[in-house]
Formats: sequence, structure tokens, C-alpha cells
Amino acid sequence: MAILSVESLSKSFGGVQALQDVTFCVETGHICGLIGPNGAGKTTLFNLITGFYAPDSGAVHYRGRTLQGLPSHRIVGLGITRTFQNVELFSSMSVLGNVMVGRHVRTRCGFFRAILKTRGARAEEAETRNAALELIRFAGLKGDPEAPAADLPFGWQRLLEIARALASEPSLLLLDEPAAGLNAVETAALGDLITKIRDRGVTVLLVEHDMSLTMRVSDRVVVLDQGRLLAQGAPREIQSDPEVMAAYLGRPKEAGNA
Amino acid sequence: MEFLQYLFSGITSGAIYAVIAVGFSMLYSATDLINFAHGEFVMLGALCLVTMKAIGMPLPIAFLNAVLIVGLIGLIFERLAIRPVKRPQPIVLVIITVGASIFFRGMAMILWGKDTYSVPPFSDHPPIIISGAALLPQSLWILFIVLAVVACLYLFYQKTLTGKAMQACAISKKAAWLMGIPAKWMVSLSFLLSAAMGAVAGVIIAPITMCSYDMGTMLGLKGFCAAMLGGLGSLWGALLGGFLLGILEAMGVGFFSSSIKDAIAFLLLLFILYVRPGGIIGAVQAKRF
Amino acid sequence: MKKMSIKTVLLSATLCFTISLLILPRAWAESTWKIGGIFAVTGPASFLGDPEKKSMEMIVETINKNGGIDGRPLEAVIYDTEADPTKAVMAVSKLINRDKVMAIIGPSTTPTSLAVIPGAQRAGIPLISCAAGNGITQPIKPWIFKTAQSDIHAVAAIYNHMKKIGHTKVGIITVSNAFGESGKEQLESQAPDFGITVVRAENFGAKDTDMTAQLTKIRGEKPDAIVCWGTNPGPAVVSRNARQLNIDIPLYQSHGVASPKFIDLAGEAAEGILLPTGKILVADLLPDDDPQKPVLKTYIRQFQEKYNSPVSGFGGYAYDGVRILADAIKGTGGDLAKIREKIESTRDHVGVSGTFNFSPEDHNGLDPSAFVMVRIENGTWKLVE
Amino acid sequence: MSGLGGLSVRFRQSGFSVKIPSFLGPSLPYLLFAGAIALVGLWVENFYYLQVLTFIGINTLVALGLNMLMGYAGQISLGHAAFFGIGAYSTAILTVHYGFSPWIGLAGAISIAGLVALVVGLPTLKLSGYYLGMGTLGFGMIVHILFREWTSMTGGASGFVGIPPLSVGNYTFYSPTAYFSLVWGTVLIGVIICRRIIDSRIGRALRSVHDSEAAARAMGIDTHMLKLQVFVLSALFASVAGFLYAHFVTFISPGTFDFLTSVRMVTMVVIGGMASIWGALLGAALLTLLPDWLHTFSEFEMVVYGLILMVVMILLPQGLTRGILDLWEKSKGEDIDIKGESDGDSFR
Repeated sequence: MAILSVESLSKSFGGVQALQDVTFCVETGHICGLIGPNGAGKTTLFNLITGFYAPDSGAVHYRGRTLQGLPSHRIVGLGITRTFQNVELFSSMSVLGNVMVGRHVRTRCGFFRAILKTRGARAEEAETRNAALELIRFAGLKGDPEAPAADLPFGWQRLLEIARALASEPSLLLLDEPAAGLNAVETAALGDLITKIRDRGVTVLLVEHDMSLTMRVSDRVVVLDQGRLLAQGAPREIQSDPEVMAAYLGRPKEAGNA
Repeated sequence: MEFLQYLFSGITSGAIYAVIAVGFSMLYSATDLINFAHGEFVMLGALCLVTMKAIGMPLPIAFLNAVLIVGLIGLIFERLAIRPVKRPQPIVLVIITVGASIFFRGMAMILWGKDTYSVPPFSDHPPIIISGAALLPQSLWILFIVLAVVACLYLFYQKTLTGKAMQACAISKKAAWLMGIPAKWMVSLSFLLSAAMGAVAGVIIAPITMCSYDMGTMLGLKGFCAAMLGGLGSLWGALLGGFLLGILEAMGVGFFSSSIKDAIAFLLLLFILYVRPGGIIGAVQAKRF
Repeated sequence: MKKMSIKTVLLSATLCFTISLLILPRAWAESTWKIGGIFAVTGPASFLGDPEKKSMEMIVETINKNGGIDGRPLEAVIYDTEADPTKAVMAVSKLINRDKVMAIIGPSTTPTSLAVIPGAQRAGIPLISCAAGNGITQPIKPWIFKTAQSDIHAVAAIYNHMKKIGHTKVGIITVSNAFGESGKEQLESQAPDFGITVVRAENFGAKDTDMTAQLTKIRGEKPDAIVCWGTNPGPAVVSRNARQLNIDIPLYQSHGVASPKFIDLAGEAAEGILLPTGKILVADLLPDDDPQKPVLKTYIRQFQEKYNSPVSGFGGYAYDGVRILADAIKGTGGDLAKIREKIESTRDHVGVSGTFNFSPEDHNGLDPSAFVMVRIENGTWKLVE
Repeated sequence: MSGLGGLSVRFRQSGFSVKIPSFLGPSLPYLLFAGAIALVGLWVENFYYLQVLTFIGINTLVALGLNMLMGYAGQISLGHAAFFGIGAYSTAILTVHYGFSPWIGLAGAISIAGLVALVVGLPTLKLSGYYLGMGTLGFGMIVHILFREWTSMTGGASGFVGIPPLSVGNYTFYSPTAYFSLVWGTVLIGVIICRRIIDSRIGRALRSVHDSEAAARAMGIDTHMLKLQVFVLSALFASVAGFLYAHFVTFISPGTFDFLTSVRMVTMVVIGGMASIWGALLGAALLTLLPDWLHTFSEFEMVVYGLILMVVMILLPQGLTRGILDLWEKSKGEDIDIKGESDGDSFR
């Protein structure tokens, strides 16, 4: 059953038509790659799903519920979290602190419980701490969790951001170009992590330029070009689809002229 | 007849708010900053005029000197207090400019002492009486001078290269910097101009408001409310906002009670902030987030 | 988040100790009569505090020059309250508990005086305020006195003068601070006693720059006269606005502007303005048999010699306060209760602000005679019969 | 690392750690702080110093609340003297006009201030940067005018006289030592409240909003509601401080709650250090003692005041506490990470 279905979604900023009548759906438990040349509307689609922008027309359904008009913090509550193209960590906090913030939607301790330091609050705090530590190990982050997040090398900061997103126990995780700026070793590790995440039952929507990574991990791939849906299917089909090649590499000149 | 008198008194105080509001909007349109110490530049302009006239300088030279001195002070203030800030978030700049306003007030108290000075009006023919209501000639002086100055600023922004460069800086300093515009100098220049504008305001309102070291605070706040009312960043908006505020206050006193006079300005400010931060003219897309 | 660096622990401990060590008690000498002074030397009421501080220092100097009191010199410890009640309370407590003064002169404004009264009462220290507010000495508080002419007498002087000329309808415009409120209260409560009705009451902000709207409203009620109650620069603006609106009915001002600065600010709009004032402004016009004349002459001469700046009536409040206190200290050896007794029983003390007759029911000791009505004519004050 | 069993305290840089039994661990600073209060309370009998320390305590309370709002949630308020005033006038009106006991006055002060903060906060906290500064300033001005003009209730500009002193049963907090301990006891409770909030889920959410509002929203934090809650919390702190001030001085006037007081409150937080509780204490102490140190040349107080605000904000944006700690670490040869980027890209 499709966990996320996007129906004829359109969005324009002033004169620019960022998305035009895009329809596709993501199966539960799948890794769905979303590719397309720069300016294809991938990040706009991202922001529409997470409620940062409101669409001009069309709708996004998540588990049958429409996400229309929901503030972004309620959408996260429903189980959709995202990471950012350029890493947005909480610089004043430690690695552990960042991941514990991820647990925010899953915990309930408010001002009063915090002030009174009730048994429930203390238990919840300890449980949050342990869950965060477990996620840090799951993401493969070594070293001192108390170290400031800003001191981590860039590759690890990406992993930390994913660990933080996982902390809210999402059922749909949106990754916005997680491999950008990573070297080959880090990209491979990232690929393994993404498959491990899928094996935990989390559906992943992956926006990525690194073709080898996307084709390796994705179950299905959706291609966008100039705001329109170009093609969708299994990685192998997409790789050989002439339309996709044209969108990326441009039409081959008629044979004969050099 | 009373309505006309309220209108005239509204125009008098409106002219004062307008000429201060222009200083706020001018700086905002050129640097995207709001200078909470602008009221003190107005005060410094007025007190410099008092000193100049005490030395016996004729009015025009005194006017020019006051504007130059305060403009210089504005430049030095930007150079020492605004530029060195590493990460200029709004919260940091608000505190710095508020600190500056207290600092300038303290210095003025030491230099000019604590009592009030009066300055003779520019021309001393009697008030103009129109069907029983009296209008001060000085407020007409203010009107003409402020219109002239705004016209010059307008031309400066639209027609001269430096003017355009300054506006480019406000929109995006990085882009301007890439285009070879000395962005840092543009900010200093706009502070100099804004301080000079404040001095002009101080000099022309001094005959009406009389000047003392602590006149700047309330006038500065009212000037800011006027600038917001008209639309922060637009010079014509500042004029409109200033006169509107002055007239509304006078009507408020006239038809309700004089105790709510000050409250009107701030209630309007809150209304504008909540409902329409762009102000009446909405010239500049106000940043709310 | 469990971690807590040892630094914050040490910081918190040292922090509390340094604060308390910072303000260690300083040793103090026993050989002088130590009296305290708190005035609003800076801030919005500096036109009151500044002359008061100067006058106190001057009179203490003169007393010490001719032998001090019972052979011991007088020592004045003066603090600035900036007309801020919190600072005034702290200053009084510093005077009482650290400097161990035996009496206090000041503060200059009504709100600061009301703020410090409980502290002085509890400590049993005589306090002579220089503010005019009626709440200071009404209801009577044993240790609290006042040397400033009360608003009651000033309003009485104005209304007496109006009654003589036959004005019955008056419009009032008062500044929105403590001085203005106390004046408005008196203007409204005393009007019936003189057969006068207040037809319109308006107010203005201390820093306002244009009062034409208020004056127009008052003119609409067609009063016989207008009373403006405030302190500079507001009343000067009101006088100019009245001239601009060519309001020809007489304009009265309060004793709050009884200083040459008002004439300088109002310019030619001051012509013809009437106001009650202490005799200090018209000292040389006084008939020679007026008991206050010699006291005023010496005060004015000494002040101008020492500070070469024009004299203001407000300085007189502190001057009188110190002289009354000095007379009271004589022969009591510093027993505060005796000093309080002697202040309360001071009779016919001729001072700058008037002739003081204290009594257990009157801790201000002045009567309407402390005020004389003057009119401003071509730039100077002229006595009005 | 450090489970609940034992608590190891570790220097951030030099790895030195000492084992402290856990039940004592988290409350060690409080015990030390409470001990310091008790010691100072007993040792200092001179009323003046007790009074100064009491005023420092009252200012610290306000600084603690404002520190949560400005330091942790990154929202500026130039009108907090209004809540300080609301607290003072509510208890004054309730106790004098309606004859309630001061403790009903306290409840009144807290609920009225909380309500006003909620009503004002909802629209204001949607603003940011300059507009938030101006919005709070406008609000503070209006409340100040209300105190001055509503003569029948607030006694107008000449102030409100005769506020009864605080009393529990038949024991009245008359003596300065009693009031000193009452105020500093409240400050201790305030510090514990702040500490607990900061170390809790709410504290993390607050700091995340300060670091990057976009990321915080992506983590499901309702940033607007959170800012509003902290705004109300800081208003409550200020109103309790106003309550204590009113019953200590037994006289209040509008002048004490004007724009300059709001600026002084902001200065306390700024000097102490934007996100540190002990910094708020340091800032409050310095600002309260400043007039005392400067009294000989009181003319210069305003100049020094303005300079402090500017210099601290330019050179030590994180405030004196962090500044001193960094200098202390630098003197020990530690390498501290200087956060400011190079001059080149300091443009917004």
C-alpha cells in the first residue's frame, strides 16, 4: 500500500513554475530515489511534503490523510522527518544533545513536569538518553557523544543529522542530498546506513545526485525535469530510459555532423 | 474652527515626526538596519546649533556646521560600534544602538549641561491666521526643508551611482561586494547621511521643541512609529506616516483626552507591526521571520 | 546533559562572596555632626537637585566657617537619586546604616520622598524633604518635615489674586507628573472656596513640544483665566502656544517655573504672565522692613560668589532645611529625639522660602504669606499688589 | 558514559574528572549557593548591605527570566519593565484597595502578568529581530502610560503609597535579614527552576530554536508556542520580582517601570552572558552596584552605562561570564574554538 501519494502537485514562485502537475507514490518500506537535473523542482517538492510551503494546487496524502494546511510540526508528529541539503545542526549542543532533540515529538515532558522533575520526567529523560545513544551507535558515529556537534568532521555531521531524524521514529524519512560533499568511503557507508534504515521498516525518499548511490540502494526511482514528472520505475529501467538520458545529457546531434 | 486648529497643531508636530522618520527610513533602505540612537542624532543637531549660534555664527553657517559635525559623529559611531561586530544579528545591533543612545545622552549632558535652551525661529513674522486657527511659520519652514531634502535623497538614490550602490548593499551585501562595491564604505556612508538627516531634523525643529540633552528619546521613538506607519524604507512613506501620526495625535487630544496622546503613537505602532508590517505604502517587503 | 563542569560550581561560590566583600563597611569618624543630603542632581529633576546640592554645600561651609555647632564642625554626605525612587531608598539606607548620619535633607521630588519616608521613620531619623507634595506631611509623620512651599499655599495665592480681579471661570493645564498631579488636585479642591469653577482640565507630557490642541479645547470653554501647572520646559511651550493662538485672557503659571530660565525659554511670550513665587526672585524689590530681605540678600550674594550662576528658589529649600536643622542640633549633643523636638517647635525661623512656624500638626511651617504674586514685565519680575 | 549510578565531572578540555556521589551531584551548585546565601545573611548585619543585596536579588530574578527568553530562546524584549510593574501594581492594588493579604496579591500578580504576557505574546512573538524589539518596546510604553494615567487605581504619577509589608501568620518580614533571605530564597528556587528547564527536553528545544529555527521546526518543535511559553515564564519571573519590590519599598511609582528600566534589565542579561544562569546573577549584581560605585561622579553614570552596553556587545557577544571563562582557559594554554568566522564572510 502506498505510504505517500502525491497527486497533480503544482507550485510556482512568481513567474517560475517550480512544479507542474506531479503525481507519484511511494510504497511502504521502499527506498524511493528522486532524481533530476538541477532546478528540476526536487527541493520544492521536498518542502511541499514537509509543509514548509503550501502547494498552489494538488495534494499530498500520507497514509490516506491529506497533509494540506497542517503546520510542519504536526507533520513530523505523523512520522515524516527530513534532513537538510546543507547540514543544519544545533551548534550550541553536543552530539547526544542533537539526537535527543530529535526525540521531541515522541516525548511529553512540559514546563511543569521539567520543573517538578517528576519520576515520569526523569524516566523519560533516561529513556530518551539511551535511545539517542543507541541511535548514535546505529548511525556508526564513534567518539565522545558529549563532544560539541560542531567539532565533528563533515561526513559524520551528515550521519548525525540522519540519526537525529531517526530519533523521532519516523515511518517516512526524507533525505535531501545526503551524499553531497562526501568522499567515496563515506558515501558507501551512507548507502549501507540507508539500507539498514529501510530494514528497520522506515520508508525512505532519497533526493540525490550521486547516481551510483541512488541506483544501488533505491527500489524505485522517480525522475523530475523542469518541474514535470519525466519517468518512474525500477533503477535498471530508468538507467536505460532515453528520455532520462536526454534530460541529463541533452539530445545526441543527428549522426554525421561532427 | 477648532478642527482647523487641531489640524494645524497636528501639522506642526507631524512635520517634526516626519523629518525624523525620514532619517530612520533612509538608513533602513540603505543598510537594512534600524538605529535606535537616531533620536540622539536629532538632539545633537539641535544642541550643536545652539552652540554655533552662541558663538555668533549666522544661521545658515551654523546649520551647515551642525549637520557636518553630527554626520561625522554618525560616521565614527558606525566605524567603531557597528562595523567591528562579528555576527551582526538584529538582537546584537538593537542592544548596541540602545547603548549608543544612552552614551550620546550622557555625553550631551556633560557637554551642554542639564537645562533647556531655546532657539529663535528662522523667520520671525507672526503666526499665520486662517479663519481663527493659527499655524506656526516654523512648521512651514520644516515642511519646505524636509521636502527639499527628501527630493535630494530621492534623486541621489535614483540617479547617482553611489545611491544605487547603497541600495544594492541593502538588498544583498554579498552580491554588492562581488560587484566590486565597497560594501563596508556604503554602510558608513549611509550612517553619515542618516546622522546628517537627523541633524537637519534637530536644527529645524529646535525653535519649536527647544533643546535639552534628553529631548532625543521620545522624539526618536515617535519618529520610528511614524516611519513604520508610512512603510519602513520608503522616504515618501516616512513623510506620510509623520504627518498622519501628528494629526492623529492632535485629533486624539482634541476629541478624546490629552492623557492618551503618547499612547496613540505606540498603539498605532503595534497595530502596524501585527497587521501590516509593510506600513501604508508597503514599499519594502517587511521581514517577519 | 548530566555533566556539569566544575567551573560553574566554583564560579557560583566565588560570585556570592565577592559581591558581599565588595561593599565592606568603611571606617567613619566620630568628631563631626554628620548630616546626609539626597537630591536629584542628574536626571529629569536636575533643575531642582542641582541648586539644592550647591546650596547645602554652601551653607555647611558658612556654618563651619563661624565655628560649626557647639564647637564641632558639620559634615555633609550628599548622594544623587536621579529622581529614581529605588536609588533614593538605597541612598537613604546608605546614609543611615553606613555613613551613620543623624539627619537627612531632601529628596527633591515627591515620589522619591514618599519612597524614603518609611525607612526614615523606622530608623527614627529626622528627614527634611525639599519636595512640595502634600502627601509628605499629610498625614503628619513624627520624623518627617518639609521646607518647600506647599502647593496648597501656591494655589491659594493664585486664587486670591483671581478673586481680587473678579475671575470666576478658570481652565487648567497640568503636566502629567507628580508635581502636576498634586497641583491639579489643589486647583480643583480649593476652587469652590474662592467662588471659582474649573471649566476645563487638560494635561501634557513633560517632554511634549506642542500644546495648541489642549489650549484650543480650554479656549472653547471661554474661561476668564488659564492656570498652567508644570516645570520647565513644558510651561514655556504653553506660554508660546497661548501667544500663537493669541489667547488674550490672563495666563497664570505655578511656582515650578519661578526662575530666570523660564523667561529665557518663553521669550516675549512670557510678558504679562502672573505666578506665585517665594520672595527670593524679587528680593531687592521687597520693602526694607520685610524680615526676609536680609536673609535673601545674604543667600543670593553667597550663592553668586561661590557658583557665579543665577540663584533659583529651589536651592532655598535645602538652605532653609540645613539652617533649621543646625539650630535644632544646638545644645542637644546629638540626641535625635531632642533634635526632632526642637525642629517641631521651631518658631519664626526666617528663611529663604518664608517664615517657618512648625508645630505638631504642621510639619511644613509655612503659610500663604510665603508666596508673593509677580508679573513678568519686559523680561523681569514685578511685584503685584 | 555516566549512567545514573555515579556522576563523573569532566573538564571539557583537559579530561580531569572527579567522582561525586550522584545524589549530591546535580544539586551541588545549589547547596553551595544556598550555603553562600545563609552565610552572607548571617555575617552581614549592616542594614544597608542587606538592602543592596536584596535589590540585587530582586534584579537577579528578573534577569533569570529574561535570560531564558533572550539567552536560550533568542528573543529580545525591550518592554520587560512592564511585567515588573504589573507584578508590583497588581499586589499593591489587591492589598490596599481590596484589602487582600499579600499572598493573594502574589497570586494576582502572577496570574495577571501571565495573562497579559499570553495576550501580548501571541501576536508579538510572530515578529523577529527589530520588529520584535519595537513591538515589546511599544507594549512597555503603553503599560507605562497606563500606570501614569489610571490615577484612580494606580495613584498616577505621584505613585502608590502604603503597601503593607509581607507577613506569614503573625511574623512580618520587617527586618532586612528576613527580607534578604526571603528574596534570595526565591532566587534559589528561580535558579533551580531555570536549571531544571534547561537540562530538560524543553531546554534542548529552546536552544535548538535559538541555533536554527528551521531545523527545530523540522524536528517537530512548535517554535511559536515554545517562544510564547518562555515569554510567559520570563513575565512571571519579572512579576514575582515586582511583587517582592513592592512589599520591600512599600511605595511604587510609574518612573520605576519605564523604558530605561527595561534597557537596564536587558543590560544585566547581556553583561552576564546571554545563555548562562550565573551570568544573570553577575549581570544583576554589577548593574545594581554600578550607581553605588559611580556615585562620586554621578554625571558619568549614563556615559559609562552606554559604553558598557556597546563594548560588551561588540567585544564579548557571549557576555562577561563566558568571556572571563574563555580568558581563564586561554591563560591555562587551552585551545578554545573561536566561533567567529573570518572577516570575509561576516556579511549576512
